[in-house]
This record gives sequence, C-alpha cells and structure tokens, in this order.
Amino acid sequence: MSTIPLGPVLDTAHAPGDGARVVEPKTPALLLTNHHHLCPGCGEPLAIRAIAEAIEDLGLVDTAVCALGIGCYTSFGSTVDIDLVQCLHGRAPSVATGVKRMLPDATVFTLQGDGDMVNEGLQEVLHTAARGESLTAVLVNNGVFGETGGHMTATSVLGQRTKNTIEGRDAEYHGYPILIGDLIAQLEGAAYVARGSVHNAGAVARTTKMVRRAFETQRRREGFSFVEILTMCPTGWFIPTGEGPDYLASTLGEVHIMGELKADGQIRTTEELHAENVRKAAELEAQLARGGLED
Amino acid sequence: MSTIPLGPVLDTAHAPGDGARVVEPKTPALLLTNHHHLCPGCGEPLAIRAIAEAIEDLGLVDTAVCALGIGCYTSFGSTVDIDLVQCLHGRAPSVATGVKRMLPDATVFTLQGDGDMVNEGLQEVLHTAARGESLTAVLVNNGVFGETGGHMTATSVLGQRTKNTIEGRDAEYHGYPILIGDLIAQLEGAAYVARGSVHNAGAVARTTKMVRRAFETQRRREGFSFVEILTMCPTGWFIPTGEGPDYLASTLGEVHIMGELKADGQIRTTEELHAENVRKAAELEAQLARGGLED
Amino acid sequence: MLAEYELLLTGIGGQGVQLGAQVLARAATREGREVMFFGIYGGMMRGGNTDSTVVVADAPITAPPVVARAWSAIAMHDEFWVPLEPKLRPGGIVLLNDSTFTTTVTAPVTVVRLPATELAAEAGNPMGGTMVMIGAYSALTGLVTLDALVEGMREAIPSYRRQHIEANERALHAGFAAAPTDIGAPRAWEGALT
Amino acid sequence: MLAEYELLLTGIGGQGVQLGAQVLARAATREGREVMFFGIYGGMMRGGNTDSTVVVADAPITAPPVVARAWSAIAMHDEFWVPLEPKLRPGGIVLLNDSTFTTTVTAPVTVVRLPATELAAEAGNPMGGTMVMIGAYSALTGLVTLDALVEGMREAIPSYRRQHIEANERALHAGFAAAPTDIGAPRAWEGALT
Amino acid sequence: MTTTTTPTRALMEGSEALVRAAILADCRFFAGYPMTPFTEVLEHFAALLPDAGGVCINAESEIEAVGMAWGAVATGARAATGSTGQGLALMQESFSEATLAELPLVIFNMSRSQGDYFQATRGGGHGDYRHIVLAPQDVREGVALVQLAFHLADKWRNPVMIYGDYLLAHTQEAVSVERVEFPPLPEKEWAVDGSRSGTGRSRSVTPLGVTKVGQRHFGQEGKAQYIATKMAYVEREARAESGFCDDAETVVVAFGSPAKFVKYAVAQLRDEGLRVGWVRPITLWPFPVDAVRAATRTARIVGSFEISSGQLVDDVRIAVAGAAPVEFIGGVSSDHSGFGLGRLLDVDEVRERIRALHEGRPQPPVPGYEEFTYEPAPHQLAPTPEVTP
Amino acid sequence: MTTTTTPTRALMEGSEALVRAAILADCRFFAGYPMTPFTEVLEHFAALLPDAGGVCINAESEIEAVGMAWGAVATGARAATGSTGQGLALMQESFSEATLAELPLVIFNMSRSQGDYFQATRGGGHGDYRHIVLAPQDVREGVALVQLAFHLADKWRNPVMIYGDYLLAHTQEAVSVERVEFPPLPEKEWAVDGSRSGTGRSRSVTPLGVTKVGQRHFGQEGKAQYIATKMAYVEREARAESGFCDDAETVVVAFGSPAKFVKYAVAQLRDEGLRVGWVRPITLWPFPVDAVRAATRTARIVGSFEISSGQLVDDVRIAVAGAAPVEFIGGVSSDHSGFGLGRLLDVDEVRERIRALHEGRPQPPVPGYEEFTYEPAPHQLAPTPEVTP
Amino acid sequence: MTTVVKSRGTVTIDVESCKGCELCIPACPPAVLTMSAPVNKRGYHYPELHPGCTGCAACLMVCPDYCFEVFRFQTPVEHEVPS
Amino acid sequence: MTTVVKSRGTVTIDVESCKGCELCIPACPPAVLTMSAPVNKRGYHYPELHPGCTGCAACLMVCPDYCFEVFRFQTPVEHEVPS
Ligand SMILES: Cc1ncc(C[n+]2csc(CCOP(=O)(O)OP(=O)(O)O)c2C)c(N)n1
Ligand SMILES: Cc1ncc(C[n+]2csc(CCOP(=O)(O)OP(=O)(O)O)c2C)c(N)n1
Ligand code: SF4
Ligand code: SF4
Ligand code: SF4
Ligand code: SF4
Repeated sequence: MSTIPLGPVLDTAHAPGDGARVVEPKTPALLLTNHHHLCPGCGEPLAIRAIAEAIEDLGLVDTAVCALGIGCYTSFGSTVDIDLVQCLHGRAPSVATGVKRMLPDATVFTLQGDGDMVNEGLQEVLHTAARGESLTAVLVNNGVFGETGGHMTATSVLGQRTKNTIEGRDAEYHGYPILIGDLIAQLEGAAYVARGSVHNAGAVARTTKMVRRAFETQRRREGFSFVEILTMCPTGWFIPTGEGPDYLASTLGEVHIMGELKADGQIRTTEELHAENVRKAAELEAQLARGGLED
Repeated sequence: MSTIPLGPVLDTAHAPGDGARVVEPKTPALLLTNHHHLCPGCGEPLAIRAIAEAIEDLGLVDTAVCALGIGCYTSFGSTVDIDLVQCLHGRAPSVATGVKRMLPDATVFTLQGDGDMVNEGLQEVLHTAARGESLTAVLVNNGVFGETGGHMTATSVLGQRTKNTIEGRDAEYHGYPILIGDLIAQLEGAAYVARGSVHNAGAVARTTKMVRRAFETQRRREGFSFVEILTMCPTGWFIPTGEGPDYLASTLGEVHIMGELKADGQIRTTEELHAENVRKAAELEAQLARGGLED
Repeated sequence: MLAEYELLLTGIGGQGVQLGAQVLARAATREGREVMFFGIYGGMMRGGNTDSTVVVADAPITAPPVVARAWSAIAMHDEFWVPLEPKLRPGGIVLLNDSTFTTTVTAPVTVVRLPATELAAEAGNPMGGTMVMIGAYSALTGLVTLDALVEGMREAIPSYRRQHIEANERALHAGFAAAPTDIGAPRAWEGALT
Repeated sequence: MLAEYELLLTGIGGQGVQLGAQVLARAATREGREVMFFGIYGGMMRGGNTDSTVVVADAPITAPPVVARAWSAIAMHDEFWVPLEPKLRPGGIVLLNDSTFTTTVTAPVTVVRLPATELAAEAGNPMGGTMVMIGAYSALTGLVTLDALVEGMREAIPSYRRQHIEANERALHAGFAAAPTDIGAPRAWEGALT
Repeated sequence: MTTTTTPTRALMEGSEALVRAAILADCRFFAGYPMTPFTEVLEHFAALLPDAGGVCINAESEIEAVGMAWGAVATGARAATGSTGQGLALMQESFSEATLAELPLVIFNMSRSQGDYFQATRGGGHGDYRHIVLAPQDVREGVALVQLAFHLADKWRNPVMIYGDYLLAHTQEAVSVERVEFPPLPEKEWAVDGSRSGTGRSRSVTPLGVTKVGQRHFGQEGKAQYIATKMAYVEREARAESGFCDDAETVVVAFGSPAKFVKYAVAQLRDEGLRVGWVRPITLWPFPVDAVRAATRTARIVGSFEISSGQLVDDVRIAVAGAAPVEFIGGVSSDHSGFGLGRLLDVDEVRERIRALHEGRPQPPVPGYEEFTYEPAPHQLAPTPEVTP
Repeated sequence: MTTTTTPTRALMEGSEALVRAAILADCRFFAGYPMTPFTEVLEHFAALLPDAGGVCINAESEIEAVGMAWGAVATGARAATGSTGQGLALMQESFSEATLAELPLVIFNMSRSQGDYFQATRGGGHGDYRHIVLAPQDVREGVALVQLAFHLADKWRNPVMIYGDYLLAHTQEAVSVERVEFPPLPEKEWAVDGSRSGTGRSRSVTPLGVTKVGQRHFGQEGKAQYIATKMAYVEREARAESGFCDDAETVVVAFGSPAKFVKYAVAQLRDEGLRVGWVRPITLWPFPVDAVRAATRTARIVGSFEISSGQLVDDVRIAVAGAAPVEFIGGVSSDHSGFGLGRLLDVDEVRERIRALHEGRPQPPVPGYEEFTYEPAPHQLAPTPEVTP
Repeated sequence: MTTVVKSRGTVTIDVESCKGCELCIPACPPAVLTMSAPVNKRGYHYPELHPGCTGCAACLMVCPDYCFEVFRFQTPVEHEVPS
Repeated sequence: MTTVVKSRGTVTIDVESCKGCELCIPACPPAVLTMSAPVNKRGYHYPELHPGCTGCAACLMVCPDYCFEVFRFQTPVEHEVPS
C-alpha cells in the first residue's frame, strides 16, 4: 500500500482534455453496454472482458462465434457484440463442434460455468477435447451454481462455503472436487490448457494472455484449447463483495492451481506451476508499481 | 511351446474317477450356465468369470448386487446368480450409488462396456469416482460397440480396426482415445484403480486379483474402486477369433497400459507400470510352466 | 360476513416487505387462522419490485394465491403502486408509508397515512418501517393481535439475525400505538363465523 | 394378369440365403422391374433362422415388405419351413434343396427338388447351393434372366470377396441348366402388362 | 369454524410441505439438481432427510439424479427425484424404462407452466408407458397427494408424478402435515439386497423383460404386453372433483393452481346468475374420462382453461367425444423470468374468459399477446407442393 | 408400364435411400450414435457425406449428437441427427428448445415400433413445442418426404422429424433417388458465421427469447407466444391420403409401414365386397384433422390400427369428434429382439382385425398376447381411499 | 502542511453503473480511490478519485461493471495536498 | 518308437458349448490341445485333449464358453505315445 496523502476528490465524470490519452486496455468495443444484471462483485464480467480483449487484440472480431452455456454469464449473450449460439445447460462443447465443422475458418469458443461444464455437461467437454476439436473452451469457475442460488458444484473445493455447504464442503458428505483443467490436460487432443483468475489486476492481465494463446492455438489448428478462469461469486459464497478476491485466492485458488497446465506439448506439474506463480506475481506487482501493464 | 509328441485323443466327456481332484479355479457356481449368446472368442465372459471368482473367494456372495450396463455383457444379467439392477445405457454408476446408499453393507458393483461407460455415460463414472462412492466399477473395454456392430468408441486406440475405421482409427478424422483408468486415477475420491486384461491365462489370473483388491477396498469403505479389463472382440475388430489375444496386446494393450494405476494412495506412472508388467509376465509364465497357478 | 381477508403489501427491495408479510402470516397462523401467503420479488438487486399477498380466513381458503381483489393494502413506496390500486375492494383499507409514498390514492377505501420510516427511526430501528406498518394494521383492522405479531416476528427472524428482535418488537409497538383507531376503519372478523 | 410376384427364401445361417435374395433382387432391378426385398436373420451365430422376401412387379408395388401370400419359394433347409408353407398361393411354385430339405410339401403348388448342394460342389463351389437354386428358379419361372442374375451377382459380391465371382457364375449356370423346364411350372410375366 | 392449532401446524411454503409429506410417507432417498422452481424441493429434502435417517444427494445432473433414484427404488426403499420441464426432459429415457422395470419411482415436477402437460401425460420417453400424474391445486391438497403418490407407486409398481407449479412451490400456507392412512401393501419380494445372490433365486430389476435362467421369461415383447394390460387396471385410479355442474350450460376444465382461479371465478359468475360449472382432474393420467363426461352432461359448451397453448384440451375433447364443442380458453403466459405463471393467471382475466365462452363471444386476447403474434412471411403463406403421387 | 432404368436407379435399403435423399436436399452435416434400427442411417451418412463435402460425426452419445447438429444448423447449414426411442428420449430437451430457437433441424427417427407416436407428436420436452412429423409408408415415399423435411424445416424454421421404422430402414427397393423441386426460400439472415461480430448487428440463435441490446426483445414469454401463434400457420402443412372412403361404412386409420398392410388388406376386403376404406396421415403433426374427418364422413365405425397400445387413436378421436365411434384395433407387438414390428404386422392378421371391426365382433387376440396378460393382485383390485375432502 | 502529489493519469467513473462492490479500492496501487459517502440512484456507494493516479488501469481491470476509463497525461498534473 | 508321456492332470470339455474360437489351443503350455476335425451340432470344431496335460487350468481360464473343468491326478497317468 502506498502512503500518498489523500487529496480532494477529483472530477471523474468527464474525460480529461487534450493533454491526455486513453490507456490500453480500454473497455473493449465488443461490450455493448455495462448495464448487466450480474451481482455486485461478480468476477464473470471480468472474464468476459478478457475474452473480448483477446479477440480484439488478435484482430479476430469478424470471425468470432460464441457457443454460450447456461448460468449467470448467459446474460452476456445480449450485451456482447459477437455472433451467438445459445446452448442448453452443459451442451456448449458439442454445439461449438457443429459450428466449427461447418465454419472451419471461424474463431469458435464456448463460455461455460463450472455447473454447466463440470456438472451437467462434464462428458461433453472431455469428449470434445479428446476429439481434438479445433476450438476454444472457456470456463468461468466460481465453484457454485450462481444462477440458482449458490449451491455446491463438482469443482467446489473442500471447505468452501456454498448454499448447501454453508459450513464448508466436506469430503465425507459431498465428495471431492474435480480439477477439470488437470483432467483435460491429460487428453491427447488438448493442445493448450491454462488456468487463470480475475481476483486482482495482475491475474486479469495474465488470464487475458492465456485466452489470447488459446485463440492462437485454435487459429493454428493445433487442436483443442482450454482456459479455466476462477471468478468471484460473493453472493453464492455468502460473503461481503470486498472479501471475494481473498476468499478466491485462499479456497479455489489453493486447489485449482493457476498457470499453463499444457502448452507447447508440455504438461506442467502442480509444483512447477506453483513456482511459476510466485515468480510471475512478483514480476507483475513490480510492473504495476512502475506504473503500467503495457508491454 | 512344448515339444510333447501328440498322443491319442483322450476322453474328455467324463470326469476322471477317484484318483483325481478338481483344480482351482473352477468355474464359479455363480455362473448358472455356460450357454450364453456372446460371439466366439469374446473376452467378456472371462471378465465375468473373474468377477464371480473374486466374489466367491472373498465370501461376499450373499451381499453382492450388480448394476449392469447395456452392451453384449448385458446378457449375463440372466445367467449370473447375483441380484441384478439393470441400468440404462451409461447410467450404471449413478444407479449403483442409489443402491449403495440404501444398502451400505452390500457389495455393489457396476459392469459396463467402454461404449457404455466412456461414451454414453462418461460423466457418470467420473462424478461417482469424484464423490468417492464406496462401490466398485468394472469396465470391460474392447474398444468397440460390440452390440451394435463394432463401431469405434472413445477408447478405440489409434490404428485400431472397427466397423467405421476399418483401416484403423485415425487421429485426424476421429480424434484420440480416452484413457479412462488414467483419468479416474487422478480423482481424489478414487481409492483403487487397476487395468487388467483377459488375453491370456496369466492376464486372467492377474485381473482376478485386481477385482479382488477392488472389492476389498469397497469392504474397507476406502472410496471408489475401479477395474478396467481389456477384452477381445474379434467380431467388432473384423479378425479371426484366434488372433484376438495378439491383436489386443498389440493395439489396446499398448496404449491402455495394464497394472495398478492407483493403490495404497500411490498413483503409478506409465513407465513404472510397464516395468512391472514385464516382471510379472515373466513370473507368471514361469509359474505356469511349473504346472499351476495356485499360490 | 366476509370470511377471507386479503392484504397486499408492496414496496421496493430492501424495505422489508417480504419479512413484514411473513410476520403477519405467522401471527395469523399462530391464532389458528387459515393463512396463505405468496411473495414476488426481483433478483438479488436492490430497488426492485417487491410485492406480497396474504390471505387470512376462518375456513379453508378458496382464493387463489394471486388475488384480483384485496380487502386491504400496505404500501411502503409508490414506485410499483399503480397496478395495485384498482384491486382494492370498495370499503377496504390502505395504509401508506407517508415517508416514501407521495402520490394520492383515489380508490373508495379508508386511507391511513403514517410516517413509518420516522416512527421506526424513533423506535431505534431505522429499517423497521414495515414493522411499524403491520403494527398499525393490527390496531386498525384487528386481523391479528399485537401479541401474535410479536411472536410471529420472533419465529420469522433467522437465527443469525437474532439481535434485531428487540428493535423489531419496538417498531411493532410503535406502529400499533400510532394508528388512528377512531377513524372507523373496517374491522376484520366482525360478524364472521369465528 | 398377376402384376406382383412374391418369392420367399428360407434356410439356415451360412447357406447364403440373404446373398441369393440380394442377387435376385438386383437382377430384377437391372431389368427395370419394381423390386422390394426384406431379409430377417438372427445375430452373428451360425445355424440360426434366415428368411427373406423378394417381390418383383411391373408397377409400383402395393404389397407390404412382409407378405402373407407368396407366388413362389426357395427352401434351402426345412428347419424353419413349417410356418412358410401355408403362405404359398395355390398354383405357385416351390424349389427345394433336396440335399438338406427332407420333409414333404403338400401345398397345391409345383414342387421342384434339386440336389443343389451337390450341383454346387460339382460346379466347384461347395457354398454355392443357393446360387444353383436361383439359377434354376430363373429357368423355371422366367422372373429374371440368367444374364441379369450374373450381373446382379457381380454387383452384390463385396469387393473383398471378388475371388468368388467366377465360382458363383458357374453355380448359377449349373442351376439354370439343371432345372426341369418341361414340367409346366408357372411362368412370370405371361399375360402381365409388360 | 376455527381450526385448532396443532403442534405440527405451521406456516410453510409448498415445497417444504410436500417434502415433509414425502418423509411422512417414508420416502428415504432423494436426488435432484437445482432448477427453478424445483430448487426448493431439493433444498428441503437436503435439509430434512438426513434427520429422518434418509439420504439426499445433490446430484451432478438430472440424468444422474434419476439414475440414483432408480438404484434406491430398486432396493425397495421409497425414493424420489424431480425437476422442472427441461430437467424432466432429460430424464425421459429413464422414466419410460422405469415403467417397464416396474419401479415405484416418485417424481416431483415443479413445472414452469402447464405447457408440460403432454410431457407428464404422454412423455417423450419411448414406447407405451404411462405414469400416474397427480396435480394438487394447493399446498393442503399437495400434502395428501404426495402421500398418495408413494402409495400408488408401490401399489402398481409404476412411477407416479406430482405435477406442481411455481405457485404451489412458493405459496406459504398454514398447514399441518399429517399422515394419511392407506391399506397395507405386500412385501417387496422383488427388491434387491444381495441376500439371495448365489441361492439360485437371485432377483432381477430390469426393463428388458429378462429374468434369471430357469425363471419365467418375458422377453421384450412379453413385458411390453404385460405392462400394457396392467395399465388398463391402473386406469381405475382416475380422480376428479367438480362443482356447479348439475345444470351448467358452460363447463370449464382446469387442473393444478389455475383450477383454483377457475373455481373462484365460476363461483363469482354463479353469483351473477350464470349457469357455469367446473370440473378439475386430480389425476392427469389416468384422465378422469367418466367424471369429465358426467360433469359436462348438461353442457352446451366446454372450455379448457390451461396455461399453455392447448394440451389438456386434447384429453377433454377425447372425453367429451363430440357431445358438446370443446374450446381452448387458456393461453401461453409467464412472468418475465419464464418461471411463474404470468398475467393470464388472474381471477378477473379468467372470469372474463369464462364469460366470453358462455356468451359465445371470442376470447379476449391474452394480456401482452398482441405484441408477439407471429406474422408469416409470403413464402410461408404459399402452399408447399405435393411430393408424392 | 415398365419404369426405364436410369443410372441412379438401384436396389438399396431404406436407410441408404433416405440418406441419399438427404444429401440431395443439401444436408451437409450429420451426427448420431448407433442404436438399432437407426444404426444404418448413421453408417450411410458416415460413408456418403464426406464425398459430398459434408461432415458426419460418430458422436459419443445422443445428447452430444443433437448438440452438434444444433451447432451446425445454427450456421445455416442443412443438418440432421437421429436415433430411435431411447436415444430420442435423451434428446427431448434439445428438441423442445430447438423449436424455441427456431432451428430447422431434421430428425431421423427409425423407431422400434409405433409406440413412439406420442414421443414424436407431443414429445417429452417441455413447453408448447411441436415438430412437423412425416411418416413415409415405404422407401419410395421416404425419398420424397426426406427432401420435404428439409424444405419444411427451413420454410418454418422449425424441427421436422421423419418417423420411420424397422421395415422402412431395412427393406431394400429398386429406387431412383431424384431431386424434388421446391419453391425458393429466403436467405438465412439469422444464421451465424462471425462476419457480423463487432458491427453492432451481430446475431443471436437462442431459445431464450433474448437478442442483442438495441434489437427487438422478445423475452421468454414473448418468444413462447410468438412460437405458439406460428404453429397455427404450420398446421396448414397437414397431409394425408385415403382410399375407398366414398361409401365406406368402416374406415381404418394407419400410418407408416403398417399403413401399407392396412391398404393391402382393405383392398382384399373390398374384393370380397365389404364397404371398408382407409385413411393414412402422412404428417402425424400437424395431424390431418380435415382429411380424417372427410374420409370418415360416411363411416359407421372408425378403427385405429397401430403397433402400440393405443396412441394414434387419441388424435383420431379428436378428429372424428364423436361423429362415429373410434376403436383401437392395433396392439403391442415386436419381434423377440424388441426392434422389429412383430407378429401382428401381417396382412392376414390385419385383415381379420378390420373384418372384426366391420362386423361388430371383438378384436381377435394379438398373437402370443394371452401369455403375458397382466393379472392384478387382490390389493390392486381394492379401491384406493379418498385422501382429500 | 501540504505535499505536492503528482497525477500521471486519471480516470472517468460511470457512477450510476457502479454496484458498490469495492473491488477497485484495494486494486489501486497508489490507493487513491475511496468509496463515496453518498449513494447513486440504486442506493450504492461508488468510488471517488483523489490525486496521485498513475494511469495503471488496475481499477479498470478489476471493475465488474466496466465503470472506468483510464487516461495518461502527457505532462503529469500536480496537486497540492494537505499531508 | 514311442515315448512315455505323463499326464499330471486332465480336463473335461463340454464340446456342445464350444464355439470353436481356438483360444484354448495356444493357451495350453504343454500344447496338448488340438482342434477337432469333426464339428459339433452347431457346426463348430472343438478342442481335443492329448496326453501330457499338467492340470494348470490355463485352458479353463481363457475359454469364453466355460467348456473346461480341470482335474489333477493324485498319481500321474502315463501314456505310450509314438514319437
Ligand atoms: C437442464 C437444466 N438443468 C438445470 C438448469 C438450471 N440452471 C440454470 S443455471 C444453473 C447453474 C449454472 O451454474 P454455473 O454454470 O456454474 O454458472 P453460474 O451461474 O455460477 O455463473 C442451473 C443449475 C437448467 N437451466 N437446465
Ligand atoms: C441410449 C442408448 N443409446 C444407444 C443404445 C444402443 N446400444 C446398445 S449396446 C450399445 C453399445 C455397447 O457398447 P459397449 O458398452 O462397449 O459394450 P459391448 O457391446 O462392446 O460389449 C449401444 C450403442 C442404447 N441401448 N441406448
Ligand atoms: S488507473 Fe491505477 S492508479 Fe489510477 S485509479 Fe485506477 S488503479 Fe488507481
Ligand atoms: S469495482 Fe466497479 S462496481 Fe465495484 S465499487 Fe469499484 S467502480 Fe463500483
Ligand atoms: S489344464 Fe493346462 S495343460 Fe491341461 S489342457 Fe488345460 S491348459 Fe493344457
Ligand atoms: S476356448 Fe472354449 S469356446 Fe474356444 S475353442 Fe476352446 S473350448 Fe471352444
């Protein structure tokens, strides 16, 4: 924390005049509005932003087609300016397969939640990855069914608060979480697998890069690409919004380890990822302290 | 191969008289008949025998309940003297869960094929394993849908002949196989995971032991136990029956590596399993040459 | 001779309308009445519509859970009031939270305006406006007793909110005390086959 | 004036009944006839029932694929014959493989017995009994020509069985030659609107 | 008459009352997957079953939920699952096969509208299966019908569905959940527990019509025929109630929560002197053909009021069999979320529809309907050519 | 008249002819999962689509198959999926939502019997969805109707099902698969390809009734109402044929392969001088109400012949509306595997059933039926007590 | 006493879209964002900017409601701030 | 010339259940099983036993049709076999 003394409240209603330029990343033009109905402190809009940013950065806007799952993020179907195929709960990977096979030059991606992907449609994503479909799957993983009120999912970690595990998930009663990214990385058809998060600015920046690499993998037709993004759900976790990031880091983040699980033909172990994480976090903090994230 | 000169054909229609005793393993009493309608050279009846033998050996007969999948093996529902819950295609793990939760003292096992388990019901077995349900799942894996005529499944290995890959499965067209045992071994709820085969007598003996260990795991309530058994399907592979064992060893067997993938809390790597396999094969052959398998 | 009494409650998210209806319904249940209660509210967000219907009767209720006509209403805010006004039965009664309900009511019913927010604040319970109103409603209509309301409120508060019980009790009493009982408001159960 | 000719083929698994029906159906197709063919057979196992129905006509076929009456039949074995015999139309014709069909046929039809298995063996095609029979059927009924049968057979044999084509051709010819054409068997197409 | 307060009498939402009734009926297993407005049924089972010595699993999907319930039922336990429209659609294969397997499964359908009438009564499973479907009009009746559901499931070894809706699930009522007594049922000799394995008399719970070698063998065809003839007996379980039908010129048929609106509106119209009446199927299958026929005996016209585009009306037409014209007087209607029953479900609306039917006037538009009426394109108005001779 | 041999005329099994017709109708995507008797449809698509520039995926399950087809259709391609009973049951959620999403999906239902009539016409999906269902009586007609299916799907942006059966799939016929011409259809402006992403005019293919911010917004309720009113227009696509009905005292209704048996048997009975006739719905939905009504105008009695325990009979009853009694004269019947249509499907059997109907005699038993008739237990014959006041 | 605080950048905040989650507050490295005392139309507090912004865009990256746009000055702006 | 071949064991074979798959033939370590010239009722060849069985049960373990039962002699039986 810095120790700058707090000065007066400045005008933030109007853009500054000529003496200033807009900083990248801006809010992507693909986002048609910021009026969405997701809860305060939700991490999903940040994942959406990362995807939109990656698509714009790579110049893929007019090839993008989204196969969207059913969860809170479904509401982005109408607020993001991307050709949309809405899928039923759990079915996005198969739908995306049909889209991609008919439009081999499109940039096809799915957006699903953990309830959608790891509960209802677990086999869809695994089969699609095993087939090596040349598409990108994005998972927003908050460890709960947000939409229906915050119940435990197959990715909720032990000890996590959810509507039906208000004292924390217990292995004896509820079984163990599935580390979906790790499973997918095992499949030969998966070419790129990464796990990011949106619990702070550094994580957001890193996650955006992962999404970009995933799309590049797709464009090079190397096989299936997958990015899992851990997101806050203070409503489903029954905690104050401001505690979301720390709660994420200390629960989901300790079990679903962030990093590139598979890239360039290499599968990375949990230990390697841990080490990498520590290093990258330090680097980013330094970069932020220096005043920006642009490379 | 031995070099005994061939003598006359002996009487094999009648049991020998008093001077002889029946050798273990006998055909288990749980098998009500040997008139089943499976094809010549099919490996599934051997897997069934292994299960029946393990149950009898462990004295668990009057606790055994089978949740049976849909495939060629379904016909054993009526020829094996075990309380049966027939399941729909792919659903056996969930059904077994319901059975086990209501009958915690029963020895509950599923029997499914690769089409049933790894295609239609992939997520059922993964979720059940992740929940750590205290039951045993047995997979008979022949890499094809036998029942419907020998089409490729999600476990068919590259190069394998099936009805729709008569020149061999090709990754480009058909994607990559799923190594289901390896995936399950990754799940924390899985306590015991092994992969055997029935392509020769040694493999059958080893597989029977795996099934026994799986049931012991269940009886000790340590979590989910899983035995995958590679089986011949000469009909679906479009080869002569006599070539089944070798074809199995050289295709499925080279990719779905046999051995105990997870036992006593240890996950074993492919390399470790390979080494173990070579050693055990040698041992068994020696034992057979010495004239018997009884320990 | 009316055997079924309908009450509509309306307000905006955050005013405690659903809890108020819940308390009233529980109070009537405790008094052995037949009770039906149905609430409608938007998602998690503040400021949205929140409505609820309570029907209390002395014989099995024939009204469906969404009523077309109501004997009484409590309106904490006028934002979503318009479609409700025509539902009031002539001769009925409506209680308005004067603090946040600024429009006029023209329906041929007894209209009672109370500064519920202020009364609640005075009772040391700034969020207790709806409690004040149902306290007053009890005094005016006699549909439920004040004692039953207090008991119903104790029942309705979830265990992790136990600390609010006393403040709510004060608000109920304040509302009961503030109600103008001399205005000839329609009374429940009079002439009914209780 | 009969415009639709039904043929039932029956035998046991391994006798080539389905292939025989297939060849006949293809032959008739080549000759521009309307053709319908439906086969029933057990699973992979040998020795099971195998039946097939072929209908040939010179106008769109009105008969359903499972026929209740048949103008003709070829029986390679008597194991599953019993339910078929009553289906024969009076005045029709049945060809029996004398080698494996030992029971008697009492239906009022022309009965022709041929030692098909032996004739096939003589023609150097021990598995070609059914080919012999359809060759004879062609000679007796004229439903299809021998040339069309040969062409139909070439079409029906899968590529990996190409080596059997010649032997089958010999069997067809052998059957055609062995048929007793002077017995007044019913002929197809005579009087029909061809 | 004031009902006396009993210790068990309490204000509770419909979902909770139904769950408490199920537990009172010895339901000891539940598995489900959240979906509005069914979610609370799952939540109450999860909260209440463990203390009753039962098990509730938050299944990973609907298909897994019904599989788990299948397994539990096979052991002879009383067990249930449930969902709403989409989730039940996913369970259809299991539902139809459960009928062939003669599994006494109970299904809680908290529907989003009445547009799932076909799903409930005819299903999307395959083959000739039927479920008994009980449609309570309110929480009070729901408590009784849930217990009846478990009884009938065991009596007939056939799945039974409770068809509820958003209102039933969420309306709170002062209810006392009390046990309903039923005649005794035989032991479940057919249920598995492993104890007969190895005795030569082991059991088979299966939809495939197979049994163990040496036992009576049905085969698929035999089993299907057996079930089809069983259904003729189950048809005797048809239930309905009616009111004001003795001399009614106009009779309205409705079920579930909407029936309460119809009954209320009909009573109002009777007060106005109109000769209208109502009949309410309590079992949607078996459809109470005789009761509907009797109730419409004096009718000049019959209306089917339902929140759908017209499904119940088929069964009404079959029952009335031309004795009077049958008109559909309901409509598609939901709240903006798609979960609730919408603006059509309002006593005033319902009354005006019945009045219009009675007076031979066209039905008033469904509120908000005009806006989304389909406008066919010119190519759609052109007839499609014949393709076959 | 001998048909001249054209190069494309060949003997092929029904499955192959249907698949060739689909490809001729520009079907370029197929996904399916093997299941008898649908398996061959999948096999022929797998063999023939790649050479036509299309894609066939051997999907890992039925639910995945329909998802893939959903995606392909969303791009504007003509695409299809299929299965039989159980497999289609698993697809029900997708089928009903595909209707709301206005996806012109074509479904090949190679059914195991006619007991899936309800599944096809009323579905187990949720909500008020309907599919156009075309039921060819033979391979020749199948070739035309498959092409019609793709046309109608696009014309109405609604799923269309081909209802075939074991006989249709496996019967070989000499057929010439020729293109049927249809009027032109508009461009698929609604289909996605990514090209309008980022332009402010990006597209939404969705069942949820939502659109992009700034575009016309339906909402779930609006979309459901929109679809319901669309269906009224689609009802114009009803098709049927009939024979001998001008003066028929007895009329039999049947569809699909069994209709061929009925037609043949009726012709035989006419030869015997009996005044019997037949009417065959070609579209099962929309049900040809007018045609059935017209065909039964002179009837004293109407029979519904179907291989099921009685499903089509419901629609016949609704259509005939009491003008004549409607009797069910079909039955459950299959071969021992459960796949084929069984012993009831025999011209002699069918003729005797029609004759019995005509002569007012009870129906003869279904062959083999007696053995598996359900015998109720005493506790099942006792009435169940009332549970509500 | 006052210090001179340099702002290398600044932001715009769409306060009416803010849902008061407070994620931006700890995200800001120089800690120049604080929550407002007043509430917006929907009843939420929102962030206010004080001098010292570096234009790093961390706030933008963590705001779920896309309330921020970030700018960098060509020449930093200086504010005198009581310290 | 003859050799004496010792059979430590023997087997029974249910030839009517045999489907002629030949899996037992290579499974037999002493190679004393051969396929028959004649066929059973269903048309399949089946295995025949020659002297030299060790009673190892390998055949039993690989036979999918459960055709074998295996026995061991208390005293091995000897056969004179032409070599
Ligand atoms: C077949 C089916 N079952 C259940 C539902 C209800 N449902 C809607 S969203 C949802 C949970 C979504 O969870 P997740 O994908 O994790 O997304 P989140 O809401 O947490 O963003 C469920 C269960 C549904 N729409 N369809
Ligand atoms: C829902 C459903 N889809 C398809 C089928 C058809 N079917 C029956 S068995 C089978 C394949 C079984 O394959 P597998 O489990 O590998 O067993 P195998 O036949 O090889 O022993 C299929 C696809 C079915 N019965 N149910
Ligand atoms: S741009 Fe950086 S320094 Fe400026 S307010 Fe945002 S987080 Fe703080
Ligand atoms: S992160 Fe965005 S929504 Fe949250 S408080 Fe800051 S400005 Fe408001
Ligand atoms: S028991 Fe062993 S030695 Fe004897 S026949 Fe069998 S495999 Fe051969
Ligand atoms: S293994 Fe069994 S079935 Fe196969 S040939 Fe030997 S005895 Fe026959």
